[in-house]
Amino acid sequence: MNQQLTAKDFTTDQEIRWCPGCGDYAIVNAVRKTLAQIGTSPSDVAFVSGIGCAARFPYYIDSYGFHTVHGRAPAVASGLKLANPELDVWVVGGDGDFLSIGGNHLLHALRRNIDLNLLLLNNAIYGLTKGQYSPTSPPGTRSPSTPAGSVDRPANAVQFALGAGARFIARSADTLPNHLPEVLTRAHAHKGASLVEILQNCIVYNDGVWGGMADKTTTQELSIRVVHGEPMVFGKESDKGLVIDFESGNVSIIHEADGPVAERATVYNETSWVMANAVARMEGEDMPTAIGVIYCDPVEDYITSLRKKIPFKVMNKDDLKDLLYAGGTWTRDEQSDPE
Amino acid sequence: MNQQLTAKDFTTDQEIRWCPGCGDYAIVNAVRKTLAQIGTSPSDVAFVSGIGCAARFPYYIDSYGFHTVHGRAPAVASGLKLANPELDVWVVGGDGDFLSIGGNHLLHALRRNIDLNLLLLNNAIYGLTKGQYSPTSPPGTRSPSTPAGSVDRPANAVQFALGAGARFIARSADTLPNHLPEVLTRAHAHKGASLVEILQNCIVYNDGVWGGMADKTTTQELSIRVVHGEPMVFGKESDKGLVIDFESGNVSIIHEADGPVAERATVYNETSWVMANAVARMEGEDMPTAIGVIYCDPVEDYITSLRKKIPFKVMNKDDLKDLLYAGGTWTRDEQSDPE
Amino acid sequence: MVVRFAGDSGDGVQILGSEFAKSSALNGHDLITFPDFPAEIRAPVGTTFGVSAYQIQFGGPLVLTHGDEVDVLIAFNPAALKTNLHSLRLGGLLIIDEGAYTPRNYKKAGYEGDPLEDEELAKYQLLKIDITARTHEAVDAMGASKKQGDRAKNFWALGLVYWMFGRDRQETIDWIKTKFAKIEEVAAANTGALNAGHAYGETMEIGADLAAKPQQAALPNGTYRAITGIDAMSLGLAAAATCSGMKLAYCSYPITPATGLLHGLAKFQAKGVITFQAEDEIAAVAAAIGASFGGALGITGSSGPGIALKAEAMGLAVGAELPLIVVNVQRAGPSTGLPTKAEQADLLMAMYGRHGEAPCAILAPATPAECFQVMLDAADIALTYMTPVIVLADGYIANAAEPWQIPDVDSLPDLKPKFHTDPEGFHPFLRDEKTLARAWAIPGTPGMQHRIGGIERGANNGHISYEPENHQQMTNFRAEKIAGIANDRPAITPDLGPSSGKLAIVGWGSTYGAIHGAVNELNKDGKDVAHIHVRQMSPLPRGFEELLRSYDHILVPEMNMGQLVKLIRAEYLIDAKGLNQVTGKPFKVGKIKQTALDMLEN
Amino acid sequence: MVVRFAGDSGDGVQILGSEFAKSSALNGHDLITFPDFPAEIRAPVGTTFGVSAYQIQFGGPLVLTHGDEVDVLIAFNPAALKTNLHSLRLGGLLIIDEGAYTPRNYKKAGYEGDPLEDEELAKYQLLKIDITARTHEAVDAMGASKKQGDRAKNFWALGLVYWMFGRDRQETIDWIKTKFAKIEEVAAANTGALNAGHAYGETMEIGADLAAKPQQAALPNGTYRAITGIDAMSLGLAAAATCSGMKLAYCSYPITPATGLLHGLAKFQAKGVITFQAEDEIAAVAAAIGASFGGALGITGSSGPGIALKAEAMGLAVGAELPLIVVNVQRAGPSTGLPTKAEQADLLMAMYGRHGEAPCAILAPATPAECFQVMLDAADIALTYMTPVIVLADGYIANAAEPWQIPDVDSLPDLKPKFHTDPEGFHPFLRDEKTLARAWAIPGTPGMQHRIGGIERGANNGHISYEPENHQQMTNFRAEKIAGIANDRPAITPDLGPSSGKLAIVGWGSTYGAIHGAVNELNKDGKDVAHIHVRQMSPLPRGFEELLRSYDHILVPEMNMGQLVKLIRAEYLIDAKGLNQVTGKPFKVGKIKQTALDMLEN
Ligand SMILES: Cc1ncc(C[n+]2csc(CCOP(=O)(O)OP(=O)(O)O)c2C)c(N)n1
Ligand SMILES: Cc1ncc(C[n+]2csc(CCOP(=O)(O)OP(=O)(O)O)c2C)c(N)n1
Ligand code: SF4
Ligand code: SF4
Ligand SMILES: [Mg+2]
Ligand SMILES: [Mg+2]
Repeated sequence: MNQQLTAKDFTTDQEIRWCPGCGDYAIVNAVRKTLAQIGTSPSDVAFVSGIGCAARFPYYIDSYGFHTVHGRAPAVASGLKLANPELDVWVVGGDGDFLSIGGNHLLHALRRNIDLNLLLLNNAIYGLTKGQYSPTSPPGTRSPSTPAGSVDRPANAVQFALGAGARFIARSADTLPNHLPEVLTRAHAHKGASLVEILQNCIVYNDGVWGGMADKTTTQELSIRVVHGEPMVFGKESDKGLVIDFESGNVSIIHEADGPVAERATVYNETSWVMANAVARMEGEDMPTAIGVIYCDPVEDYITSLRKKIPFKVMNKDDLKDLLYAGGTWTRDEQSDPE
Repeated sequence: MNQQLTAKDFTTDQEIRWCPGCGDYAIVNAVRKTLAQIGTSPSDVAFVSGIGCAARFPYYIDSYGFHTVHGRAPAVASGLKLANPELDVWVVGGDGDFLSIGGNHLLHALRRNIDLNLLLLNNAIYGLTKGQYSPTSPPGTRSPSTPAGSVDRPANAVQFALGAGARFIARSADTLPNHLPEVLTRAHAHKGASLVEILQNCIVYNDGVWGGMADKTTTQELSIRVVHGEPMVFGKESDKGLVIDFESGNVSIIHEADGPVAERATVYNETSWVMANAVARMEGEDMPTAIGVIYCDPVEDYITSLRKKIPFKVMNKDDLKDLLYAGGTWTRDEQSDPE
Repeated sequence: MVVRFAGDSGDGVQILGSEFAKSSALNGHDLITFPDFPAEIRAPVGTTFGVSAYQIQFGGPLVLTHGDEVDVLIAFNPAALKTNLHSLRLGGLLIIDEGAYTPRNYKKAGYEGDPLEDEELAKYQLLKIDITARTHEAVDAMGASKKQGDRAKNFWALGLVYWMFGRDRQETIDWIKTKFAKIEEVAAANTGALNAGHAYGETMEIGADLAAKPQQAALPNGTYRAITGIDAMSLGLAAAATCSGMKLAYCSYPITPATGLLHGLAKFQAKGVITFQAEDEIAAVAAAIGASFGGALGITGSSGPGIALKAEAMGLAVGAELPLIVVNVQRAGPSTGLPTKAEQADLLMAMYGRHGEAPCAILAPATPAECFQVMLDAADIALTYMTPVIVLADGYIANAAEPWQIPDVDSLPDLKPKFHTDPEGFHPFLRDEKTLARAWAIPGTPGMQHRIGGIERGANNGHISYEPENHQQMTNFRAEKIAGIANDRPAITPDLGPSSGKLAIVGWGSTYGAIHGAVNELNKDGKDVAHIHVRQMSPLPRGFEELLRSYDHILVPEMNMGQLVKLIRAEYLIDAKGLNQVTGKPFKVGKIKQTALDMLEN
Repeated sequence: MVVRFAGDSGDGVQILGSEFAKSSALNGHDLITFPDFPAEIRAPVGTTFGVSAYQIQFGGPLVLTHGDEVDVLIAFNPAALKTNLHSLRLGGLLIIDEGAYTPRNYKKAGYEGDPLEDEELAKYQLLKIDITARTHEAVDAMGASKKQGDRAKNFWALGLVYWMFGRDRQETIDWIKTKFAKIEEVAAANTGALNAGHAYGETMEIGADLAAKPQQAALPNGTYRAITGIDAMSLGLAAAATCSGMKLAYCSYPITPATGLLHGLAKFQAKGVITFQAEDEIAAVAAAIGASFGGALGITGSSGPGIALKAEAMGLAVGAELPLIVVNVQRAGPSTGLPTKAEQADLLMAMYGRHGEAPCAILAPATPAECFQVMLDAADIALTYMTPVIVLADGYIANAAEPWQIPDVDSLPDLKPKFHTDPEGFHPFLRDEKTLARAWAIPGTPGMQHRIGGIERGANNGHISYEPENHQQMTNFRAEKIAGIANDRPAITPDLGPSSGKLAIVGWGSTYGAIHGAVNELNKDGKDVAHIHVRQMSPLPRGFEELLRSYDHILVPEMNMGQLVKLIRAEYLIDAKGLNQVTGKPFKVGKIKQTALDMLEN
């Protein structure tokens, strides 16, 4: 397409059925905006999703859409991409969809490095089924299935993806209307499987789970934008920084008061699994949440590797004949009936 | 049990049906030996497995055994342990069983930290179904399903387990009759989910996949036993060492020729995820394979946490009465039939 | 008497309904309630897809369904009117909250013009009250915020209907006090609204002209509670734990409408129930099987899509011959289908949805209250025969409520399993001669180590066996074991009507009420019709063929395209006819009655 | 003439068998072969569970099964004797390798004493040859190692049977040359052994007394190859790709006995087939569905346990109305069951093993060669009706081989799908009036963006719809669409025998040969019996009821506990009787014949 697309070009006539105030609204807007900027024609884009509130996504994006079954979207999308590699394939799911029932498919899609853009809308709860705890819920989460509080140790999506061998991992949030499209654009540009964890607020069942992330002022205190080649500085006044102790992998906060943070903070390197792991694992009251492209270290994607070994062609009659006549054949050419 | 048990006490009368020369024989022997040393009565031990050559394990251990369905053993074992927490539960599976079809169950068993001993017999191939490549097969593996060589990037069991949040991860091999029981004993002692990856040779479909590991002399050159608190030294003559560059996470080899390796090699710390990841990720021609307890950093196991919140009791009639009468009740006590 | 409340999801319709139901029960009525949730969690306010409704039929001597037609409809907004008006009988009473019928709102609901001006409404008794305004009048002075005032209008409406049906407000006032103990002004506002609604009704003499005053229930004396099917299942399972003296392990993954069972049992954790929210349905059934292997009673539950995922592992339980209960709260399919709507289309999947010959027992409760006993039966069968038992409920039974006489705990059956502890001659496929159940020795028992699994086992030693004849024998055992259950359980008899005659209407599951109601009416009209309700779907009950043969015609109404009817035809070669409906909605009594009349005429 | 080779897994029995089969075909015989693998990969040498066997029936005019009874049995070791002797007919020729009958070996096989001393063997013509020694004599001089010499004994035995049946050795010698091109001494040893075995037979005049010399095949002129069912399926799918001009995406997870399809199609990758080894069966079917969504022909295949796992996603394909082929190579169940043995017990799972009303088309090939055409038919139906098609093969059909006349590529049908490209009035649930197929527009087509999924869709606009009547309508469409397939496809006729009469034996799948053989014999004996073979299991074929009604009795032999018989009874209320066997082994002609005779007598 030549003319400039707008978010409207990616908007369907379907009424949105999320709860008023749900973080998914902002995400769908950010995605539409990103798609318009990327400029692929809507007819060359496909959205595949599982089941859940997040998985309603395809209805709201004017593209080819497939709302499949719970947990299987990465597998469906893998088949779609294999069959139709020119498509721009996006996969959307919730934390239950991607990490609970669908954990294995996500693992293998990441490991295989099929060129998919995987958006994990993490609200740390099962929204659609009315609020049970999910694999990303913090320990102690009280929910209808854990009335006394959960005891499971949660899965960390970034850490999981690193363990799965993912080559592109990013994180953003529903509350970051400018940051999110940036990250999505990077994910799209990455050839291979790209996982974007989007922290999302479920206003009905898990309101405020991401704490101050929702609030503009606190966001800057409570999150840090990691940027390749730049020191890890955060805070409204850019007065805090992070230093990674590489030997332990622990991260600590430094303050401007103790000297210029921009000089002392660790310079982020998005190709480093050590840094990626370190910022993914940061925990504790004051520690900020890392957002941005946390890891990006491209290797050849599955289909490219495959096609180098086996160039794709459509089977024709001669090919078929070759196959039919392979192996031993014999010809029967009796003039009359055998005895 | 008071009297000293022997491997024989854990041996069944079932004829072993693995191929002659299969690495699984040595593993079953090591497990029997370990069990005898641990000394739990065979009747308090349970082995749960999925399907595959490796998963035949329960038939050869005299304990309670359950040969379930492909990939589901960690889930079956989780239920078993929840219902019967006093049992010593071991779960055995192949790389297909644990990491392909069963990847999600393994992820969640590790994350939840249920006290299971999980033995992953990794031969980097599907043995039982006659030799297709598996998620741990090296790229380029030629197999009946990948005649041109595989293009998938393999899963690394240790790295995966770290990403899943496992708190005990070890590695050994079928060819290490002394090392393996040591590691198994440690795994058993760890309260919580313990994953032991056992490199295993499939003599029929993937002979030699672990290279020189099979050979006594080369083993010492090609593997390194990581030991908590000790420098990473290896080689028959202990003439090589490993140094971790913490910033990049890369590992390099140092040689005695350049100075005493024991002093220069990095001292291994099994509680460090950085080191665990670093030695799990080492790659390259000369790099040894790390064996031993690669990561051990205990946290409270699932059942202990659960029982702290909700002490277990058996439901009695009074409990039941409470439940039946909860909520609004009313009593009907008419003398005669209503109109 | 059938009353239906309908409003926006945020209007508190479900609370209103359930409080009214409680009061109806306390007033001595029999009743059935049915909440009708929207598919969305919280759709935008005022849209048709955000409408939540609650219907109740109360009266006596017996109430069988939540009612085909509504006598009184309270529609809080235009969207509620739009989606619910069709349920109101001609001449029925329609109460609307005038304050909500603004142009903005009726456009949101998809009306072109003001629906209250529509001639259509002339068919009903229309009562327009500005409930919102009346509520604010009553509560604003009490210090409630605007929002709290808005929210109290359900209690205002409750007060009104309490007046209309002569109910006492005290129970509800007490309930409000406890429920909102922490937010005093809300408690005050709600109570105030309740009283105001009641006073309004009294002043305006609303409902004085309501046709027939509902009758009292013909229920036996005893202590009752209102119970939904899903709660009755939870309690039935809790009872099974007590009666068997076993640990109960409920392993599940959330899915509508089965989730309530997980929620219900999770609440019982402190009493000794183990609940486990697994990573998916396969893990859930696998964990339940593991729990059973470990000597607990393993249970899993889900709805259609999740049950489909469990098929492979259920085969393992069949092969390993372990007790297991699998609850399927059916919903409309195929695939995601209509998740909040009811259907009975998983019967044949329950029968045949596993590879190989893998027979299971299958039970189906007919009413919400019956779910309690069915769960005890399921546990009994699972433990007596060492077999998976599938329980087929559906979204209607799960959510509908009716009064339930609380059973005497001491009279509940003894379900204690006989664990084997004697190693002498033991192997795990030793069979009980009568039940054909295999011997169960649980891990931890000294000296009884053994191995089971999904590969075929030698009938004589329990070891893996690839012997052709052994496979035939074990297959026969598994089939005969399930078939034999019928012998030990009661023969089937009609639920209503003659035990032979012109027509039997045969149902299963949640069609109970509609069929019973229809047969009741037909009998009253002197028609020779019986109602036979199957609760034991596999094996089919003892005496079923003979009973069916004693009628000239068999009609099988099902909320599917004909599944039980297929089993009857295949099993007995009886030319049973299906009456089938898959609209996600329960049958209406009238439809069944009419079909029966048509059949009787031919 | 039926010959069976049996030996240790390491004895090269499968090579021996397939070379002999090739030579039989080249000699103008019709034939069916059946390899009988052990369940273990490589069990310890000499054990009964490590025995591998290969059976072939060859002759003419038509060969229908691999033979009920064996005429010539070659047992390479005591374990092979132990597990295979029962198959030899009384008076049959038993050839044993004397060298292998050591006490150590016969004890390993579970014999107490030397089995060759057993009086039992008097019932057969016993021929003891020290094949091992004879082979070494022949090849040791050729520079082969001990091991290579040991391994050549299968070729020695092949030489012997070549002599016995007057076969030419040249093809095999050529084959050896190519096969072992890289290891010359092995090629030499094998050829040497082959010649030596032949010479031995000639010298000793072995087989001169073999009863009847086998007849020639009555096959039409043409070019043939021997083909197993699994290879015919692969080729059929390859042909479907060519005929449809579509990409073919075969997504699967290994499982015995379906794996061959993945292996077979993986070999065709360079010709344009996409194969994808997924992480599990659910991912496999999901990827196939994704491929179909993308405009390819998505195919998945597995065996019982794996098919059970696919149930949920297959429901999605039903709901989304996408083309999909699901191949189930059935094996004995339940659960892991007997993985290497055949059974037909997944028919009802194929019919009903999905939640909700989720009808699919189901086809079942009757013979190995037929698999080619059935795959083309499956693709045709999937594309024409936008529906999943299940193909039910089994372990017997998959592994058995028979001659197959290679079709003329130009005469294959045109399967090109009509993709929608015109946005005018388009929505994805627009239906073709005749077939009821929905409109298929594939991603990448300009202007045709739309969304599909598993939630019920509005019949008129393709959007999500929770409307009760719409659900009924869509359910009806899905049912009628599948039912309608029967109209467009041929009516069923008997495969053999009269089109009305006393008895029809009705089968499906791999029982074909045994039933055909039995009916053939019965007809020859003047019995009024027909063979009807169903290849279209869903919808049942046009004219089936009328055809069935034209016989007094219906007998349905199945390798299950009675599944097709249930469908027939339920559908037509015809009192069809089952003949059921679940031993993991195919029926014997004799058993079917005898049952038919018994039925005819009553
Ligand atoms: C097989 C299957 N199991 C369960 C469900 C029920 N279900 C639907 S969405 C969902 C989880 C929703 O959580 P998440 O994926 O985090 O999405 P969210 O609603 O929070 O956006 C579940 C359990 C289903 N539809 N299918
Ligand atoms: C549901 C299901 N899918 C597939 C199979 C077939 N199958 C059995 S074992 C196996 C994989 C074996 O590989 P691995 O787990 O690595 O064990 P190994 O045999 O190598 O020890 C497969 C695919 C099965 N039994 N069940
Ligand atoms: S339930 Fe939560 S996640 Fe779902 S739509 Fe509502 S606010 Fe959003
Ligand atoms: S196939 Fe491989 S893994 Fe399996 S028993 Fe044989 S050698 Fe061992
Ligand atoms: Mg969520
Ligand atoms: Mg393996």
